[in-house]
Amino acid sequence: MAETAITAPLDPLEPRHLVAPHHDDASLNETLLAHVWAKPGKGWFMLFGVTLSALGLLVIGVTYTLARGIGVWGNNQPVGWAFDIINFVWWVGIGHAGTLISAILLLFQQKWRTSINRFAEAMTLFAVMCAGLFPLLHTGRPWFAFWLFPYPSTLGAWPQFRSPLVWDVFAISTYLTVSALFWYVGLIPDLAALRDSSKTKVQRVVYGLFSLGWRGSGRHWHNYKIAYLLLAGISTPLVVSVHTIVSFDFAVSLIPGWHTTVFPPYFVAGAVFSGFAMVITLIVPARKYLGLRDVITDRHLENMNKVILATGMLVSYGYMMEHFVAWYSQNQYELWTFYVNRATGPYAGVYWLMIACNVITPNIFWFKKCRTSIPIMWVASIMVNIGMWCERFIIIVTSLSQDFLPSSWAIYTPTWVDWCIYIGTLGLFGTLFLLFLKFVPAVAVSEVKELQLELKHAAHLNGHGTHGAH
Amino acid sequence: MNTKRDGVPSQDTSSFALPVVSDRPAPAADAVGEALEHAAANASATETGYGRTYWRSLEEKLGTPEYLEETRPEFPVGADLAPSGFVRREFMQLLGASLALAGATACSTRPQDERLLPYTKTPPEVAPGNPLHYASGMTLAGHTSGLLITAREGRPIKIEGNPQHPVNQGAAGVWEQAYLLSLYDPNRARVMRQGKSPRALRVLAEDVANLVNKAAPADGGARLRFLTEPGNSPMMGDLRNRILKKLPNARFYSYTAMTQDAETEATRALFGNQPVSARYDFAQADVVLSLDADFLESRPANLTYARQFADRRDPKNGALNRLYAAEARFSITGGMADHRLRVKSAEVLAVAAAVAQAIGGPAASVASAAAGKAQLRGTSEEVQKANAWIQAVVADLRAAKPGRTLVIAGERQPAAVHVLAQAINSALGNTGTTVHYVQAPVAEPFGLAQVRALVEDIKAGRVDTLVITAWNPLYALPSDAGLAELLNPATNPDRAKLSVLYTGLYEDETSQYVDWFVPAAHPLETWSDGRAVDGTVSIAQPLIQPLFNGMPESELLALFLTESYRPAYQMLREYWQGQATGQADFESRWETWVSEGIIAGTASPAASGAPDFGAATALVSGYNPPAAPAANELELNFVHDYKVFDGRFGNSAWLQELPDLITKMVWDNAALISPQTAKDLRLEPGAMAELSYGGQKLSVPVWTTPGLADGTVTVALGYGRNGLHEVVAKGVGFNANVLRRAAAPWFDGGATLTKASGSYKFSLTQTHWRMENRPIALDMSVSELAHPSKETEHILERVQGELKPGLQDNLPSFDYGNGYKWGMAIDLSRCTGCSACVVACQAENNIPVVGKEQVARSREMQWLRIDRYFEGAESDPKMVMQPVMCVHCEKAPCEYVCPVNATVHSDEGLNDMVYNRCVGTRYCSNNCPYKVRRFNYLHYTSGKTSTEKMLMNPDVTVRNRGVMEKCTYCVQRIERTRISARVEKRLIQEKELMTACQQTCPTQAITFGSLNDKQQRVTQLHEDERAYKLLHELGTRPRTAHLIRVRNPNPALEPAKSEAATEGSH
Amino acid sequence: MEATVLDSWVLAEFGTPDALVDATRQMREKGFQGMDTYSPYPLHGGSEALGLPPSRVPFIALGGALTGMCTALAMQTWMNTYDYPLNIGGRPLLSLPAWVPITFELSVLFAAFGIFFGLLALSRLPQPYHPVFESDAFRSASTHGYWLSVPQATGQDATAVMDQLKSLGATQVTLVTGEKE
Amino acid sequence: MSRLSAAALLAVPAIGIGGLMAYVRSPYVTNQQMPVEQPIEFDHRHHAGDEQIDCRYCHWTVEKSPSAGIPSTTVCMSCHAQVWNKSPYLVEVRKAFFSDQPIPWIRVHNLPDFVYFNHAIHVNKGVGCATCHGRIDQMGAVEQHAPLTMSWCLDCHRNPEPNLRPAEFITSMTWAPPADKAEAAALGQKLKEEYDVHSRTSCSTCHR
Repeated sequence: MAETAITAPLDPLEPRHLVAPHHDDASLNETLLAHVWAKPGKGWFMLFGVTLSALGLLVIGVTYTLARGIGVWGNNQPVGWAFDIINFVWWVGIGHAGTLISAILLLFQQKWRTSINRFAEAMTLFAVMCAGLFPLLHTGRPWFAFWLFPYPSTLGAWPQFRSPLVWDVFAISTYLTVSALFWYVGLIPDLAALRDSSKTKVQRVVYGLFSLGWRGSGRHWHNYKIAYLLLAGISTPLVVSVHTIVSFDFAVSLIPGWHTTVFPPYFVAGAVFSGFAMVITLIVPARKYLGLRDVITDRHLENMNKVILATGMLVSYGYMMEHFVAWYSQNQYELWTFYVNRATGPYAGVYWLMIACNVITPNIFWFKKCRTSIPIMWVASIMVNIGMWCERFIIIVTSLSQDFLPSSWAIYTPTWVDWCIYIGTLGLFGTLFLLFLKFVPAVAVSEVKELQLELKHAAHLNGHGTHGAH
Repeated sequence: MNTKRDGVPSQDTSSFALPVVSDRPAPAADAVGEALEHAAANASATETGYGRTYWRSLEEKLGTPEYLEETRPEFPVGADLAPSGFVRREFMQLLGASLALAGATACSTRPQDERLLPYTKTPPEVAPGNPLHYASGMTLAGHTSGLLITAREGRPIKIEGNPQHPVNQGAAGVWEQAYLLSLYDPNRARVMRQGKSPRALRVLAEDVANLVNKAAPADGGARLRFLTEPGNSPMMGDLRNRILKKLPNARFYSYTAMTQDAETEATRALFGNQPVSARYDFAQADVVLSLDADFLESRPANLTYARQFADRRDPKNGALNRLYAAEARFSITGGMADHRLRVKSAEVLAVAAAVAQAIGGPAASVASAAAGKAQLRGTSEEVQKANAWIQAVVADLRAAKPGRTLVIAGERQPAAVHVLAQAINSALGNTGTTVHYVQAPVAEPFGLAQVRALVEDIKAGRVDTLVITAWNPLYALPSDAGLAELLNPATNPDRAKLSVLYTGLYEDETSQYVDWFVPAAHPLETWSDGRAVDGTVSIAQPLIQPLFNGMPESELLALFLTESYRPAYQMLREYWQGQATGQADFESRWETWVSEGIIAGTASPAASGAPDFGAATALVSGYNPPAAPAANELELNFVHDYKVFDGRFGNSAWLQELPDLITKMVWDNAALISPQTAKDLRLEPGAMAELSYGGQKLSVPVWTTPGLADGTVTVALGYGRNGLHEVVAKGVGFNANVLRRAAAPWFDGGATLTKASGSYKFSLTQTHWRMENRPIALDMSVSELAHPSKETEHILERVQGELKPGLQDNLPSFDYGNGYKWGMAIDLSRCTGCSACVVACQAENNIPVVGKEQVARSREMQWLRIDRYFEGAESDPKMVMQPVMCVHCEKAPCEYVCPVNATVHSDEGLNDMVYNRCVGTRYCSNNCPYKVRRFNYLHYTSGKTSTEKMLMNPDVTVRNRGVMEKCTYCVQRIERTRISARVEKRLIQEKELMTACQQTCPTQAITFGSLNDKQQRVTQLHEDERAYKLLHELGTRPRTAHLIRVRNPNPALEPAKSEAATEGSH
Repeated sequence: MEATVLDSWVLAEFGTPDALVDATRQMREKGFQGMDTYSPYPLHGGSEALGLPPSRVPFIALGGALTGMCTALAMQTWMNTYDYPLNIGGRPLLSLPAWVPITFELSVLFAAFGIFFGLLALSRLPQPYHPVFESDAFRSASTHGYWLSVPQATGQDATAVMDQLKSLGATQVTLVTGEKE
Repeated sequence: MSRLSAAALLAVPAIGIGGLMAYVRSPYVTNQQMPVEQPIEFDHRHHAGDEQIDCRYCHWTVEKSPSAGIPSTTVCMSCHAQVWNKSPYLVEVRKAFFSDQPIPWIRVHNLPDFVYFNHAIHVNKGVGCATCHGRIDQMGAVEQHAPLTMSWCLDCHRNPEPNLRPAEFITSMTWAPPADKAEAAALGQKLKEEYDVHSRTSCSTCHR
């Protein structure tokens, strides 16, 4: 592509194009929907086999846990929570990036979000589904978990609304619902496009059903645009509130290492940090195999790396603040937790791995060469997610294993069921994601077309006149 | 009628528990009932006696081969049906009727028909639903402690100490609390057998009758020998004399693992072969020196001594006493000592001699005889420190007022040390004030000497019949006692000439080689009596009919009288009627004896004459001490286990899972060595090692405990059991008796400990023994408390200071002004760490046992734990014990995080744990700073046999899997007392309501009551200046106050003020 | 179902979005009412061309948010303070700070429901059948085509309207009739 | 069409949850109005109704124990040794007594095991038998009168006055509070003070 500078609005940070110029609506429609119609390749099936077997592990782990009880995990007396809540916070964190991209960047009029927002929202939904599994699974008696909801029971007893776990229930279900609505509203026009360009009767009926009879009418677009914008508008505070409430699970307690007031912002930053890393991890291979290189350009990846760098610094600030507050308070229990237990205690290895992944790795993105090199960015994104998992492990397990009374200190070791369920949720996420790639357009077709139009207008505005030059 | 029972005749109720203690007047007699009963009684009685016909039907059943091989042997018809009333106290149903979502319930929500089985003839004192309390007794190794047992619907569910018993005074030890487990144990023996084939009682009675009729005229029973437990029961003593009258040449030997050999040998020497025992009075003693004597915890008199000692540890009761202890291992008494000298067991004699020498008088002459027998070894610096210690002790003993000191020698020490101790006591004028010599409650000798004589008799072929009623001698005796070789046909060619009859609760190691095995009736299933350590006789009445058709020991021995059959109850009454000839109205006096549990005025009288030390010096000079251990050798110490005693409680799951009082280890024993010795031998804790001594080898894992004497290895007895059916005890720990030799049963030099391959995984409930200088279990000297240093003041501020509103406390206070305000106070000065409260709590609240593997994964379920911290240098630390249970915070951190209102604060300040509402998120346990909540990770209460279910307290829900549980201040007791008080429209009195842990505590360290009532002891303790709140600075406002442990150190021995706490790494 | 009332439209396809917007504006200026544009994405200036009033979705959203807030506060207060008041860790029965998170969540949830169901209600979706679907060419409206529909009384001659549309640059014009929605 | 489908979309969950809530309160779940067939057809109409035998003759521990107490066979025989002692209808009772077999009655009021209801405190505080067990004297086979759900217990614990009655009418089946509302309230208040009624709603009152 020729190096043409888009003059208006002149943005020094955007040297390259958002959408490859040689496309028009029809060809865009063709490329973007191609992977939906195309027969899944051998690679897709092979990958699907892997994720399905991992999903099998999840089914085994969950049934064994429900049959025998939480005792088959490694949880013990002081360490009541371990893999169950680590995975829950980790997955919810990953989920938040999707909402961030599609909602917050929409509000900031960031053009580059358009081609990756569907991708990210799908990731959100699947991540939150994986996360939603744990609040139910980690309870000792899941068959009575409906008591968490305020329904008028013959017991005359209600949930207790001062508990962060009830807040969690409301927050996660609200977040799941709003993300689903936001994603579905964005999907309706594309489903209509699929309905109209579907080949077989069955496809037509199914897509027709889900597109609710959308016919692209101007009157509908009139409400649609404002509705979509409003959904994005309320999703932004929602995503911040959901991870704040998830951080309240720890912040409202009095365990040293949990009740620091820096938790809400520190968790939200951590969520965005791991969310973007997961988007990078998924989008780099997906872009190549689905042929979406023209739409998800290098500039998108570079912008995302910049966001990872920024949120990485925030997370590092969080760590530094935790340690500073512990030192500043001179509280005996806090000092022991941060300076003795975490750094040199039984889980010191995980602590230093966390520091390596979350504090050092993002800083490689200061260099443009790293920011734009595909292999470096992919490996870095995986390390970031490993680091964030270790961070949740450190917060939850080390603080619980050694708190106030030394007599009740104990070591936590995971069991095979713990690992089965963790890998299982990765399998569940992978399976859902592959199905999404197969049956739903990975890129918001209508939005890209709209973007295409805007870019053309911008080109005409600054008088190039030559067709197709951007 | 669909519950057909195959013709069990109406039970002979004469041996059933008589109506004894009931605080209610008997309801109007059911006149009609009595008339009908009279008619039934006069019907042509079947053969009188212990359900004789019952045995016949059983005999046919026993004859069938399948009966034996049945893996889970069925037990007699009818015994498993709960006697009456309500059986619905099963487990909390998984899908309770309150489950709102009908979709998730089975199609029909009607619970399967639950049956109500009323009595046919209601015993007058039984009101189904209300408990009854019976006084009874437990005989352990020759001493009977008085019990008060609660029974519900005809079955005993909880044991407490008998408040009227002079030794118990209401308290009970760990073995009394776990006693019911052995009653309901499904592993108990059920089949009387001769060799391999089952037999009925009639056959045994005929065999014995033939033997006696043949032996009496021939040789007067010269070839008949009995090996019994020490006979502290007057009735059994009378029975023994009548058997000897019939068979004059028969011989009775008695043996039990807890032998007071040394003490009896010493008193016999001092009192001219008179059976005398020394009783001590700690209330008068200002200075106490313990020579390896664990008097606070080792039987038989520890309950009384602990109470007296603890009363002198309370600053409110005047000046504190001072305790010196010289011992090799770390014992409970060592933990309570102000100054503890780590010294090898063999060197205790040297310490005693040195003290005696310094005190002078009669002690000096005895000491001179002991000179050269033992001297302190170790580096010069250690010896110098020990001598300084001894000088300080002597100075302190002298400084105290005459008759206000006390020196005690331990049961593991040789007779010489006992003589020296008594000599020092008399030199200090203690006889009569702190030391009383009384006639021994158990007159005839018992111990290893007896067994040696029996083995000689058998070897010489003078015995053809041996009757064993002692507990499992083949396991409990030292390896070279020789009895095992004689009974084992493989090692004794003419074993066939000997016929052995053995009775016991379980098929154990001994029952493998016996000819006749008779399943014993549990002492709580039959009538008996017994003397306590101070001689007081208590009547032990049964609480339930025999569950596994066992036979009482008294009735077994009565067979040798070949008289007509008399049940145990009849024998007991006739004996005591014989004793009380002349006094009128035996019936009402019998009623009071049985209801109070003790026979007043039967305490042992004072011994005649004074101790004659001249004769005793011969004993001392005659003692040859064990060889001094060479450079690389260790001194091997055997000790009784704090939990399974000598192994007889091995099959009790509660005791196996009770954390060891010092090491906090469960389901195991180990070779305990000091950290320094471990470094010298390069052994890691948990490493397998080979302990060899006297030609025997035992592979045993090593564990290090701070405070043990260097150069010694200590192994607890009672483990490594492989009894035939004792499933719980099988394969737990390592059998120390293999190494033990009769010559030196308690300690000897010449043991070597070498590293073997492999390591061993121990399960501990507390893995970290240091407090990391956090203000948790406060422990300071009295002077320090009186005028605290700057640093102590800061600590006291953190745990007692007032929380300034707005700064540290921004929650409005809740008004508990009216009604009760439940609270508890735990006095750390009084708590010795004996853990009786932990077992009492487990018994009262249906707490499950989880097994070694789950405890290793830190999932033990006891609601109450005793945290044992060491302070100071790792080599010679001080120990402090702190019982921690739910402290029922007013600002409970666990309550605001529970999402379903499963843990809520009651209007009287109780933190209610609602098991049926709990969903199991476990956040409450995470947020509890005291970590006192326990979670049912798996279904620990599944797979209970019917007799184990009978043990459950029907007032407490049995928790299911996935439910959190914690100490509830025994809310079931509070509610039952409140309801009876409110029905009678009065307030709850302080005496009326005790929690299970408070009731059993020997030292009354735990107090419970309402803080709104100023007169109650708990309120006074809360206002005591020693009272502090655990983790007070977190603002949780606990309702349990701990009281600072005060020590009374000797200034001479007090180390420099700022003791540099050289914290070892751990 | 009562007698099916028939309804017919004139459909015109335009080459570029701008052409469609100009045509619509001009047709509206000529007095045509009830017209509708169809495009794969929202047209720049499309709403003004159709003369649509400002959308009512924001007000529905605000209503949803406020009802969410009130129901949340009422629910929590009634349940934990008045119906079954329980002393939870000595915290006040009415702990407003503790009610804040759920109040925020429910107001967002009800706002989202308001928006979603408001959008569907205002656009009278789901409406699987519309006469416009009769013409096959119209399929391109959801992918790359730009159409204008002008209501036409059934039976009358629509040639006048068709010619005007052609003059405004429609690439193809057709007439469709179907059941009145 | 769209209005219909939108309405259906919202109606389905509403009907589902509402139906469930109703079903859970129906007799199918609370086991009310379901006469239970006992091994011996003991007829309360005859004993309590016609013969006016006081409840406490058979349920004799109701005032001093958590359980009301099921009569032993001796109590039955206390009359039936003389009355109807030849009737074939009572063969089972006589057989039970002389073969020393308990009569396996079937439990009608079956509270879950984790609920510790105490008869003694209720009866002594003025809560009559009929209040919870209904008109036993009109029941051939005993059936459960009240739902016995937690909210039902809570209603009374929160406002006990209307359900109190003077002690002498505790076992009366026909007693009713005075018709006039003010007088009934006054009686309730008087009895509450007189019997020192202090009904708590803390959880450990019933769950231990």
